[in-house]
Amino acid sequence: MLSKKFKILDWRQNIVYIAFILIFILFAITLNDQGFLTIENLLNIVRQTTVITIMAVAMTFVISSGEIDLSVGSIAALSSLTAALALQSGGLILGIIVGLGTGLLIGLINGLLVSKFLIPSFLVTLAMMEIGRGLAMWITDTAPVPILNESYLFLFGNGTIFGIPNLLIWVIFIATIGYTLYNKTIFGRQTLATGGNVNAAKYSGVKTSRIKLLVFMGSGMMAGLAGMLYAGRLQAGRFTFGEGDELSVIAAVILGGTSLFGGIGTVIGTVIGSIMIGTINNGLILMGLDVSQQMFVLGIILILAVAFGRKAKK
Amino acid sequence: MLSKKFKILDWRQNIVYIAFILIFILFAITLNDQGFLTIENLLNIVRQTTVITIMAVAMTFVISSGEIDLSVGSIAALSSLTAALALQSGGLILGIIVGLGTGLLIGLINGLLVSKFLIPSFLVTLAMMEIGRGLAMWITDTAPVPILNESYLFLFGNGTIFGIPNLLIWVIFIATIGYTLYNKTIFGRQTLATGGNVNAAKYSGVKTSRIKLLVFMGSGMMAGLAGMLYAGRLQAGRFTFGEGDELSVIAAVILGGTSLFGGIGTVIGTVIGSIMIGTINNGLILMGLDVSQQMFVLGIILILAVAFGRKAKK
Amino acid sequence: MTVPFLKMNDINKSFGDAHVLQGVDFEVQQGEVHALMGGNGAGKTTLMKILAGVYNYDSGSIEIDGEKVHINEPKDANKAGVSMIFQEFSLVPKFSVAQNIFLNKEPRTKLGFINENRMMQDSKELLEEMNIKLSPETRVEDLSVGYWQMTEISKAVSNKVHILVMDEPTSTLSLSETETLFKLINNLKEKGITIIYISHRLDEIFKVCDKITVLRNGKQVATESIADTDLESVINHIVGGKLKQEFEWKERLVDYSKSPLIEIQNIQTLTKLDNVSFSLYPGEILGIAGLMGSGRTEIARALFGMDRIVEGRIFIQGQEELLTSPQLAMKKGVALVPEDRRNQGLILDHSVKSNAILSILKELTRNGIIKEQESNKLVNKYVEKLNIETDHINKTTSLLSGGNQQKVVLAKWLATNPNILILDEPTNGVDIGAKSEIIQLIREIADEGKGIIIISSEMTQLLSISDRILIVQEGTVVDTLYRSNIESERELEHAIQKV
Amino acid sequence: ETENSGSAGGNLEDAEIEGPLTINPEIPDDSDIVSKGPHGEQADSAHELELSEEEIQEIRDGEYTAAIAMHYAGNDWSQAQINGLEDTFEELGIEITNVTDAQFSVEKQMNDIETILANQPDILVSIPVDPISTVGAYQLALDAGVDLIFMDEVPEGFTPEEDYTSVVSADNFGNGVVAAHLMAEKLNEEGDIGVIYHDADFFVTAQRVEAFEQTIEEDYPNINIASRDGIGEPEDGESVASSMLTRDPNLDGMFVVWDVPAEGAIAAADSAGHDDLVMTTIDLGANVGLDMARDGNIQGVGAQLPYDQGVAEAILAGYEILDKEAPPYVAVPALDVTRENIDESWNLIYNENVPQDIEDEMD
Ligand SMILES: Nc1ncnc2c1ncn2[C@@H]1O[C@H](COP(=O)(O)OP(=O)(O)OP(=O)(O)O)[C@@H](O)[C@H]1O
Ligand SMILES: Nc1ncnc2c1ncn2[C@@H]1O[C@H](COP(=O)(O)OP(=O)(O)OP(=O)(O)O)[C@@H](O)[C@H]1O
Ligand SMILES: [Mg+2]
Ligand SMILES: [Mg+2]
Repeated sequence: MLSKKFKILDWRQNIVYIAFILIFILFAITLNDQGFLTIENLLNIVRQTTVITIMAVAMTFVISSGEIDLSVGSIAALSSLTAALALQSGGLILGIIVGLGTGLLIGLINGLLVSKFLIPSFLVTLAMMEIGRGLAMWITDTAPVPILNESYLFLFGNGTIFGIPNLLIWVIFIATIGYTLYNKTIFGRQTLATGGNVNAAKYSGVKTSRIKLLVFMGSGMMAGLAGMLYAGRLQAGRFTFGEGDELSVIAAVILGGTSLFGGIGTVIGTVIGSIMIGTINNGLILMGLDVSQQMFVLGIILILAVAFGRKAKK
Repeated sequence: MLSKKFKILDWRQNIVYIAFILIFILFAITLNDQGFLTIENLLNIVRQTTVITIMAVAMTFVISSGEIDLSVGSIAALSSLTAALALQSGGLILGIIVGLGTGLLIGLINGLLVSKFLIPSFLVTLAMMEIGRGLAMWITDTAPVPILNESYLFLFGNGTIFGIPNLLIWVIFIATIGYTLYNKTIFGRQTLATGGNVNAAKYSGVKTSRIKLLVFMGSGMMAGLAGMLYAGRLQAGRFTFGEGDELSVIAAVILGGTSLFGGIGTVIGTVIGSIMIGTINNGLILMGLDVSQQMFVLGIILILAVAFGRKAKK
Repeated sequence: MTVPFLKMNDINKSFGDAHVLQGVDFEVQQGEVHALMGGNGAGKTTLMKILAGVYNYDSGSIEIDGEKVHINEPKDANKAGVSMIFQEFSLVPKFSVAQNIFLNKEPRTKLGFINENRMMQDSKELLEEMNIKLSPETRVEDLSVGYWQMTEISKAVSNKVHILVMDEPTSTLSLSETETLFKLINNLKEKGITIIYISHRLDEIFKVCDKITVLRNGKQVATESIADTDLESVINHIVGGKLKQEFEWKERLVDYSKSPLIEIQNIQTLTKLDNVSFSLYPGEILGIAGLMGSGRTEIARALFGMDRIVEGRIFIQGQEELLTSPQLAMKKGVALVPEDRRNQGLILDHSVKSNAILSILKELTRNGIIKEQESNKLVNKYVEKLNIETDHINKTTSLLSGGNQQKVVLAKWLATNPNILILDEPTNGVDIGAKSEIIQLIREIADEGKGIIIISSEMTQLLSISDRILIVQEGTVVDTLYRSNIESERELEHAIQKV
Repeated sequence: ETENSGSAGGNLEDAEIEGPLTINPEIPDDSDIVSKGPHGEQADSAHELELSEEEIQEIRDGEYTAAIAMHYAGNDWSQAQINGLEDTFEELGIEITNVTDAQFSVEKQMNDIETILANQPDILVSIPVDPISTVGAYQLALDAGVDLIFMDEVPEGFTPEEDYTSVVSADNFGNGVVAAHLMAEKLNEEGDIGVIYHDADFFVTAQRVEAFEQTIEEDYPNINIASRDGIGEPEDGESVASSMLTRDPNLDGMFVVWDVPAEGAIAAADSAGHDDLVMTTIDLGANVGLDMARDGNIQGVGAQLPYDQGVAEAILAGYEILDKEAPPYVAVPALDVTRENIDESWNLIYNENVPQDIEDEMD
């Protein structure tokens, strides 16, 4: 039984890579005429998955610590607006500070409520999801705020450096930091210990409530960055950004091989998980399917990918 | 440390009752002029929370067994349509069978994928959420299907018996069955055991994978019923029904005092949790708040209710 | 007399209404191995957890090396040089052995990153030094309780400490590992480290300890030098009187001409077992002895339908049976008390009652509804019979003391009234008084014509209860000894260890 | 069957061209179009658009491609519009590469358009989720050399001719006016009414409510708007209407901003026992039609004509291909629907016969 369990975990650590490669090859063959393999389209996939990937990297820490953050989509919306408003009045630097700061602040509140008041994070962040979205609607009365600042649009939008889209650079940057923190530092280790067995971590002197505070702050800040990237790409802040993202983000994390019950995870898996979902979405649109068909096929592929991986490993 | 944990569990078992009573009193006083306390309005609250409550009762079993079901909202949508279509072609009995059967079937598939293929339920049911919604959009090409069958509308819609709305009877019926199953039967005990420690449950002769199969079937069937109630109330099947309900349902369960990690739970708490959220929503609309303000205040009240309860118990 | 190195004065602690520690005074000299003894629920673990910063006392004071210390959190204890091997384990299951050993004290590279290589290297050395054959990369959740315990010990030992608390470190270890641990204890003692040693195995106390303090019902009742006391007086202090039952072996009559209750022929599993054959006769108590990792637990698991049997046959009362699941095994009258109470035996978040009736829900049901009255009666009966110390039967089992948790597991399986009862380390953590009663109880069950298989790492226990003993090595039965032919513990040890 | 229904299913090369292509000539042309274009333009009537047989042939020979990027495709309005587009494009021999549905999400619309561009269509017909946050997306399409035709709304800063061919709009303001007049008529021009508006910065729905309220206030002094509540999503219709009726049990009428939330409002009126509450709304969904046929709460509907809006857009695509001068702002008039004209209206709106259910209820 134990050894079986071990195999399953093992499988879950790897299946996402196999599944991703299979799906990619499948699309490359069937959708060649639809331009799937063009550089332009591959960059589309990267651009379209950037925000989810970035939030998912931070969410990997939250979930590894045994918690969950449902407020990320709302934070992204709110940050997109606060950043856009700050840009208008104070320029680039202020915009960046306010955008990230909004996320950080909400993350801090989430973290305090979870770690000091011991309220289950599902409730805290669900409530914060409502609060954040409510605030985002409120501050401009649901009106979008256009962004005209060229440097901002370059940095967080569709700018490129040596032909490489800045969004790609952002993903690589955040994923690298995330990977390093997760795998190479004490913080990562303690995050996993907190999620793996909170009592054991405490007995070993890990400040588990500080760890929880930090993971929520990280998640909030990355959601803030995600909102700024939304705003950069769409040249406006808007209260609807990121609606439903919480589920996509968590799906990417779980698909990547992180356990929803904490204690075990992988940042690279998360990144691949996110890009895989984005690739499927892209391929299905290219195929010319209706939204209904896209949803149906996406669901089937997700299940098949995971179920198949299981068989293959057996 | 352990004793702290004990208190938290204890607190979480009761807080929802206290919070509900406080909020109810608060609204009764401040919204008296807006008709909060009228029978009509109280019945409104019941009617508006019926579907969430029914799904949440079934979800209590799923979560108690250590799993999660994100597909309930989609199942409700799909069942509303299959039931409406079956009503048109085969009358009341067929409509009921098909509506419940749709839910049961999807629940069965969820359950098999989780218990036999050992795919994490978060992924399975997220994929099924897509599949179900996609199918619901597909079968009638997003067109709603009107329901004309009078007996159906009486049973699942706005009918009353001796002045008692049938929806209220449905809630009481399902909650009673749920409560009895959960607290008084082998199935309930084994569900909790499975979620509490799957290994120990197996060593005790509990067929944990059958339990998981059954809880998903139950959740699917109740989601099917929920879809039929949506359809009865709005006199049509529609693919948009139940969008986002998965989070409301899980929120009701967690708010009620069930642990997201399984093994501990309460059906009555779930019912109160659901009605509490409905009451807050109702009160905030009666107050005449904007949608944005409603969201904001709902979030704040949820956090305060739980945080306050914690202080009170300390 | 020198000033004590550790002084705990007038410690009081209550959990709700239960006054668990009532003015306990506890003094330990530097460099001594001090045994802390007492019945299940006496308060040993609670007292030590206060020292380790896990619990806070209600009143009292602690002095270390003549200075008053305030220990509110585990990290205060670390600072004061106190480290503890926890009875309920403080390991992260998904971490490797090395990651657990070095949790929160990971070696770092110059850049501040975790130095995995050094961590592995250090762990390997540490394990070798302690003579533990275990790869540091293994994930802890894949280990049996014995290795789990060894990891826990390595972790505590690797801390730079002045006081090391060991809460039942040997409860899941067999002889050779226990001996390794004793060597280690002597090494530490030479280095001047003070050790507080909790155990229910009295023979160990006399082997390694210098002094002994006994708690009874939350009060300190005796502190004596080992040299000045003897077994009988220690038992006296612990149980507050004489033992009702003795541990002596009593010859029992087993009719080996009857057809066996269960007959195992050449079974093989994917886990470890290879060509295992033996029979169990009505009324027989069959012991299984072997080293840690020899495959004793695997035999039990195979008979209980937990592991798939790939070859071989099993006959129960002459009928061939395929035991593919615990439910089937239970239907055929087989019950298993598993070795790991926390992972396999109990649902820790559930009450004593819920746990105790989990395996017999069917018998307690009328018209599909569980009969609460009858359940309560049954559970209360076992609480009394096994002397389970709990405020009430609805107390969450995680709040019971370790030994009392073990008794709940026993109660749960005794309640099923099985024909073939398999016990894997059944008295793990159970105090001396209860242990003797349990042995008596097992004898009574066997006397009814039922069959018992008992796996135990405690030689004394095996010898005192078994009619026959199987010797297991590397997944197969290498010898079968009749108890009446075994002269001494030494002889049995020899049989286990010979290659 | 109307003459513009296209030669569905036939082989394009051989299909007969049956006369010039216009929108359904039976659509009444007498009502004034009240709405103004994005740059304050006067509207041209969609009736004025026409492609001759020769022009159609020329377009067919060019083997052009087009894509449709909707803001949302999950309602009758969108489906009818897509149908109009698809039928007409088929007639014109224009192949449709993609039809996307942004599900009201600007970020998804951006993704959709990016993905569409991978297929390099000649024409993009689209309705922006929001005119401000989609500027970047449409700019990408412009940069890729795709010709743009809009429905209802134009991205901020886009100018006709330079950036896009034309925008075809329903007369949203006109629809609000129609709903107000119908309400007044059924209430005999007096009483208390409630308004359920869309609590979001959304041009189309805001115009309707504005038109409705302005018409009531200016033309009917004895009708009092006693209660106003907003919905965030169509699913909120029931709970918001219930609360409104709880707070204000004496309402005589209720205007709901579109048909889906109106269905919820019907259920609310039903459970509150308000059988005689007069409701008007915008757009003739199947369930609203059914309620009207039954002589339920819904007494009148101001309806858009989405099918022919689609036809008009496709014709404008032809204009662009032919380099024919196109009017920058084209409007399709509002239609007032009551129980009496439900059959004909359905035909005009959806280019289909009224569903059997509704037919049955009428008898
Ligand atoms: N967190 C807690 N809450 C309530 N009661 C507790 C808690 N921890 C321990 N107890 C109770 O305190 C008493 C002493 O427990 P403790 O674990 O100290 O006993 P022990 O001497 O270590 O016993 P054992 O030999 O069985 O390990 C027991 O009756 C136990 O039920
Ligand atoms: N040295 C080791 N390294 C890694 N895993 C091990 C090691 N020894 C045992 N295990 C694993 O632990 C599990 C069971 O342990 P073990 O073989 O010790 O049972 P056992 O023979 O019953 O032991 P015991 O004699 O303690 O009851 C098996 O899954 C086995 O693979
Ligand atoms: Mg203890
Ligand atoms: Mg063992």
